[in-house]
Amino acid sequence: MGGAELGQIFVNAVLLSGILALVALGFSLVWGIMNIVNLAHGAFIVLGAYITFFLHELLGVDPFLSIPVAMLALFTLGWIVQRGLINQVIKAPLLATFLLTFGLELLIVNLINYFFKADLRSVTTPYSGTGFTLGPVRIPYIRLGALGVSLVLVAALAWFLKSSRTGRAIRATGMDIDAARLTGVKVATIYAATFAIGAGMAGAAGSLLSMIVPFDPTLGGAYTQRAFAICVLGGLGNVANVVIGAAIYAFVDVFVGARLPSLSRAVTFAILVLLLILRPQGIAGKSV
Amino acid sequence: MGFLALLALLLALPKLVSSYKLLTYTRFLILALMAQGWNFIGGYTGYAAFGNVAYFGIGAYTTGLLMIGKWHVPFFPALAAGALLSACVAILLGLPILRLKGHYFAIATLGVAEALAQVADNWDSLTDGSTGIDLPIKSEGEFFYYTALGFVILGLLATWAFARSKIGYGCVAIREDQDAARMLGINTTLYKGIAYAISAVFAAIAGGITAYQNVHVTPGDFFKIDYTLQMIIATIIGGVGSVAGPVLGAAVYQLLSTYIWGRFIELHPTVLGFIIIFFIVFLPRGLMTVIGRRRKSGERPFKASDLLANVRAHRVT
Amino acid sequence: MSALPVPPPRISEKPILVATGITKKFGGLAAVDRVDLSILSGEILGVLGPNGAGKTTFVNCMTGLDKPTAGSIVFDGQDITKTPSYRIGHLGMARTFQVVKPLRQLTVRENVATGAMFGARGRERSAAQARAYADEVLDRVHLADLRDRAATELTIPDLKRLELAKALAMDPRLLFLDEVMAGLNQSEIEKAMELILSINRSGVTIFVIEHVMKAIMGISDRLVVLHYGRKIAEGLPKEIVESPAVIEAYLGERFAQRAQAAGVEGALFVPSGEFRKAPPAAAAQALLEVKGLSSGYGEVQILRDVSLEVKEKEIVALIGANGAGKTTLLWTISRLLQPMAGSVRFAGVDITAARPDEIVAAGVVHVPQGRRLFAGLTVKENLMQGVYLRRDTAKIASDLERVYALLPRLAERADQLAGRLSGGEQQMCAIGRGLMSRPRLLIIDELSLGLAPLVVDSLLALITQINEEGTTVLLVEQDVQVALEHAHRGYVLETGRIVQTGPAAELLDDPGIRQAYLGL
Amino acid sequence: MKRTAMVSLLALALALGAFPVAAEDTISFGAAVSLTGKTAKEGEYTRDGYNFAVDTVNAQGGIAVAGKKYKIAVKYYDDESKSERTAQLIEKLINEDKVTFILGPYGSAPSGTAAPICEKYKIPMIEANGSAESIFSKGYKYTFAVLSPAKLYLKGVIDLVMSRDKTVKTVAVLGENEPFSKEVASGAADYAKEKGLQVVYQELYPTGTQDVSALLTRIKGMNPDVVLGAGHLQDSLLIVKQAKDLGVSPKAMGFSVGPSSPEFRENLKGNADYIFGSTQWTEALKYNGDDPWKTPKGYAEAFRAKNPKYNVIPYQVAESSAAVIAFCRAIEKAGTLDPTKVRDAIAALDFMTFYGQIKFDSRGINIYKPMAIEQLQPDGKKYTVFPAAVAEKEALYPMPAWDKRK
Repeated sequence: MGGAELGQIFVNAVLLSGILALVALGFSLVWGIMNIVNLAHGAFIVLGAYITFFLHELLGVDPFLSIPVAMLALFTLGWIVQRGLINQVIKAPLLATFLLTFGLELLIVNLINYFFKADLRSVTTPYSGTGFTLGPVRIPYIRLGALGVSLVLVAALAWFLKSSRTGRAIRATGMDIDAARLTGVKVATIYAATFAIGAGMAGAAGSLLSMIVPFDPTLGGAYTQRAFAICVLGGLGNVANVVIGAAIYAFVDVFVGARLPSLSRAVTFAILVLLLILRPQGIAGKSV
Repeated sequence: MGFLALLALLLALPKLVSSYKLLTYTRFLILALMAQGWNFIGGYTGYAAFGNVAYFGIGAYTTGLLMIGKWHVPFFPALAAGALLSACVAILLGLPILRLKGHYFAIATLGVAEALAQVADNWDSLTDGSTGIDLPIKSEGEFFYYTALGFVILGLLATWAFARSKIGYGCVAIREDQDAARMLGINTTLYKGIAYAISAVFAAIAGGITAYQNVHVTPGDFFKIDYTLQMIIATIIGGVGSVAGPVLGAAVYQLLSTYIWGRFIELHPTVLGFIIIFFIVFLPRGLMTVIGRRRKSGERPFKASDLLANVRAHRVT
Repeated sequence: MSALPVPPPRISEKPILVATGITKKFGGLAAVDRVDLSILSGEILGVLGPNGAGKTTFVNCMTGLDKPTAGSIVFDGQDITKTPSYRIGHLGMARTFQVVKPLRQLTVRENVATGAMFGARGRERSAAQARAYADEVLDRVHLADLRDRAATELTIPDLKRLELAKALAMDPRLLFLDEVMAGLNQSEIEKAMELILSINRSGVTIFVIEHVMKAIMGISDRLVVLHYGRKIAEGLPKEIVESPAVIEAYLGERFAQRAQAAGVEGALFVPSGEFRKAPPAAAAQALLEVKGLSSGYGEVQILRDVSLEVKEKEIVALIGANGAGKTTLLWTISRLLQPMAGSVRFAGVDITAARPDEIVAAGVVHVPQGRRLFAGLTVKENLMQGVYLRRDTAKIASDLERVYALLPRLAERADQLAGRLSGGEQQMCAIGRGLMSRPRLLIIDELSLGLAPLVVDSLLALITQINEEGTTVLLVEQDVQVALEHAHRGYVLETGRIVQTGPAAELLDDPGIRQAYLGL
Repeated sequence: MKRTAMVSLLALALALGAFPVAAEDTISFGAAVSLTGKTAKEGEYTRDGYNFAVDTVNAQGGIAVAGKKYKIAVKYYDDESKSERTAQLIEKLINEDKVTFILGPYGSAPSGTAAPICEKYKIPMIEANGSAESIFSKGYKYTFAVLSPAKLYLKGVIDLVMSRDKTVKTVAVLGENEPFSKEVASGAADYAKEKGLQVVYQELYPTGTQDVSALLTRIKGMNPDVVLGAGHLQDSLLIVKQAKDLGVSPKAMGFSVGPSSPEFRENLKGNADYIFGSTQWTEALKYNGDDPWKTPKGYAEAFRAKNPKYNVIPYQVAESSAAVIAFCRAIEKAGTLDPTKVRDAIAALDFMTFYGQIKFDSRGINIYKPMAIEQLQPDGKKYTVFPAAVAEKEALYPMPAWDKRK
């Protein structure tokens, strides 16, 4: 690999890390706080992508401006889904919530398919694909913008969890649900808020992905898997871990992809499994 | 009596139905076989294995590759070889990954299955990669039906014996409390490994039969996560950790999916999603809790209100 | 090692187990610290020590569940320091767990049969024979009637018996019993003592950890005392009770002081007038009224028809053995548990149907057992979580200052993670978190648990101060003496019922209570 | 109670559904195409192509077999774009619906699954949408494909570029790891080498890849003259998008699948310009066949008249119609509905159609019909630019660099 190529690959990995961090952010929050592996996370991402697509296609809204709309819509949906459904089984064993969210994913994806068809869509703006060159390395504006949006949202969530009253209650509930109740936390509400924030972040990730990859209703599954892997790599517990996990995943994916594209997924998963065995608490996580 | 009648009906079935219907029944039996296998590790031992399709694929490829190529091994020895290889792989992989718990075990098994699928996809010299291999053609549908039926009956007997055996008790103890199990003198590593290997054998047999029946075997079709999910869903519908639950669940799943498939062509995944949600929310321990209750002394029969009680038990306020 | 003067013939001089220099560290903290211990073949060795002394960790090390950081264990001439835990059972050791670990979805008989299958003689038995043997064992522990029940449906005392039955079914030569009597009532304790003695007389060496003093004094051939992970005394029961070091460690500093003043014999009976409190004026309003409360977990009922009253500005002590239902009562008041029957009124308002957050909003603040801090939050964040429901943001800053003033250690550690605090600091933080909620009624569950006497004293002073400033307190304490000395009135809870109530001073002088809780 | 429940469940299962037998004087065909899922769109093209040909033949009185006229009917099932479903559905069509002949599914993977089933029951299948030669390498006697094989897909792009530019030296090929695309990729690479070009990059990526920037970055470093992509629509879109992102600007870019579909421009807008796409058929081609429509143009007009929603006719429609026409011709030639005899008649076919020559080699694959190349041009239209003899317009070459465009 030449230096220029290495530089470009490095930049690609950095740009990918940002998006993947956002993809995994909500997933990690829901898993860490509620101990739910939300397999419907990918479906939420897809919904975000469709919202951005239709706002752009029908109303001409700039895709970046549609991000708040997608977040709000998914936040609302997340709240409803949590209160109406997830909350009913939240104390059931692992397998139950796993399969419940799988059923939900099946349902949402199929409904999207039914209403919007399996056609591939992409959001193409006049600035799509444009960018600037830094030495031999090319940086596309959209990808850079996506990185920026991801970082802003990651930082915003970190701030929210750290410094707001609700954020603190979310963290407290994740650590000790009964003790949280004893400080007056309405756990059902906090769980709904947590899940809704997770869904909202998925919506934002979907908006960004719609500008970057052509998508159809089945886009999400691959990203749920990635989010899962990122959480394992980084460990649960805080926002920084998600960023670390996403960066590791992105660098492995991009570098393996450059050398062994046909085996990239196998290698990534092999590394993941190996890591699980050697460091079950994640690379960044601390053992408790 | 009911059981003998059912057995007679099952044995006579190929004479009673069209050969396509028979294919549907064979598929039900194959799903039952996979679910029976999953029940050992997921049901009795309590480890949420999400990668059992890997053994389905290994079974299919081993059976297939031995039957074609230079060896031309007959079907049953090839099937046995597939089952054996699967068991070995399960033990080798199981040693490290069975140390993981909960979600982490689930993702590790999922990861192993994905990685194996990719290996099959790229090992051109052995598997012919994504192109796939074609087995010898055998057109007698009864053969596959009876083979699958035989294995399912064997599976029922094996499950029944397992549940009453020391290994069964050991596995259940591991499911309930791993520390307690160790203190009771149970070699947890060994027993988890055994349960995992048994589940791999069942999946491999199912894979081998399916391969011979479908003829064309590709990584895309035989390493699909859908199979893993189907076996789990079937087990849950029937009743996790019960002898007949997986078979019952597979029957219901196959029946529902055939029915839904015919009635809601475009929306059948939605309906399937609803069914999964229904079972998880209202009947998390499966149909066996509805129909199997009276068999245990001291238990009251199932009431409709228990459906709501199941919800209340797991809700958070 | 202090040997028995004239050992009964069932006890041999040869130890069945020799532990040398056992140390177990968690993080930097040594839960067990260089303990040497021999268990003689045939004896019943009792182990004493306050909560957190490292007793359970020691048993975990002996049975392979925890690997000791240092030290060696020899069982019957064989080094088992590195033996995997499942092999321990095959060698002839078995244990019960303090926090019971039944195989929940199995029946009682299946639970016991599992032990019979994998224990020392498991190999000789087929699965069917093991089931048959399980029935024999169940007869022995008086659980035969319940053999077909699922373990989930048992009550706590039955679960303790099941724990014992599982261990017995393993045909052990050495049996570790970890608080099998906690939560049993008097007659049940007596039956349990008989049972343990009969097991021992059938040739099983027994290592028993027990809080019920009367029981452990009654059955042990020898006693060992652990404190902060160290072995501080070993000897005959009589010697141990008289040892000032033991009294100090186990019963608290004040006892030790008094013991020195009054001579060992009388120490435990000295009335300590200086700590007595007069009940507040009888006319005071009832702040909390509990009437006919029943409650429990799932199908298991723990509390039966409990009535209790806390008046404005009072400190009320709720005492009772482990497992008597004290925590269950508090959880039901805070609505972490749903009552099955009865009512709870607070400040004249019926709060039986309220949600936990509404209870907190009304001014009932519960400092739970084990502190239950948010380990990943800083001390300050923990305190601030206490103001979660408050809307008077202007006063929060001054309240935080007040808590820091009351508990200066918290101010020093404000930015540390709560999980890194010492036990005493954690309790301070938990109380501080409670105070930040501006309670009218502060409920504290096990204030002194696992804390050094000095720390307990300062916390008690704090409670008294808070109370004098106007906060009503409901105090649950394992240390009966401590609780009754600082309370105005007391309630005694036994197997889910209130069995006695009155002014704290009267209860303190009641010989029945002394006997039940101090075992003397 | 448990047993009773199981018995009743099975009895219920037994009672499920019985299908009507086809009416007299009708030849029943069966097809399992993807109407939902990943390839729903292509499956729809396939079905519409079959239906259009069937309606046309029926409108002209049907097929004459030994002096008797038969109408044709097609029974469809949806394989949900899952190839293992295809196997079950072909079994169902043959055993339960008792169809006489099979029309192929959409795609190489399901065609590969269907072939052994047809072989098992000795029912001839003519498929129009599975061009991987691996389907035909197993020695099956009952499967035929009217379309050109996968390895020829990108040959035209190489020929076209070399005819316009003698300085072309290097080619990069990237493909999806699935049977069809794998053959397209290796076929293209082999042909390029044969022509004296240097293949500087040749890699496969897994199906469902969401990011090819790693591959494109490597390609960029090698700066090839031509970039060829062998995948499906989604991959082609992704490659173009990310090529622009990364500034990969070869002189020509060509894809096996994608550019011929209207969604290609809908998704990429102006970025689709100058891209070459291979196609089995376009209406600009100049064949003169022995079938109801004679020429591509005639076919296109007739088809649009019946299916006004189609603006541009995808080649999948035409090749599917051609499969039906081939069947009709073979049945008439055989003079019987006996599957084995019809099979022999299919093997012996050699005739010209609006779709091109239909003739099968010994494996059952149509190697006699050439592929055509289309190009999307900046006027927003798509033109057939190769072979030169049938070109509508001259190809625009070279492709301007991304940042040199307006």
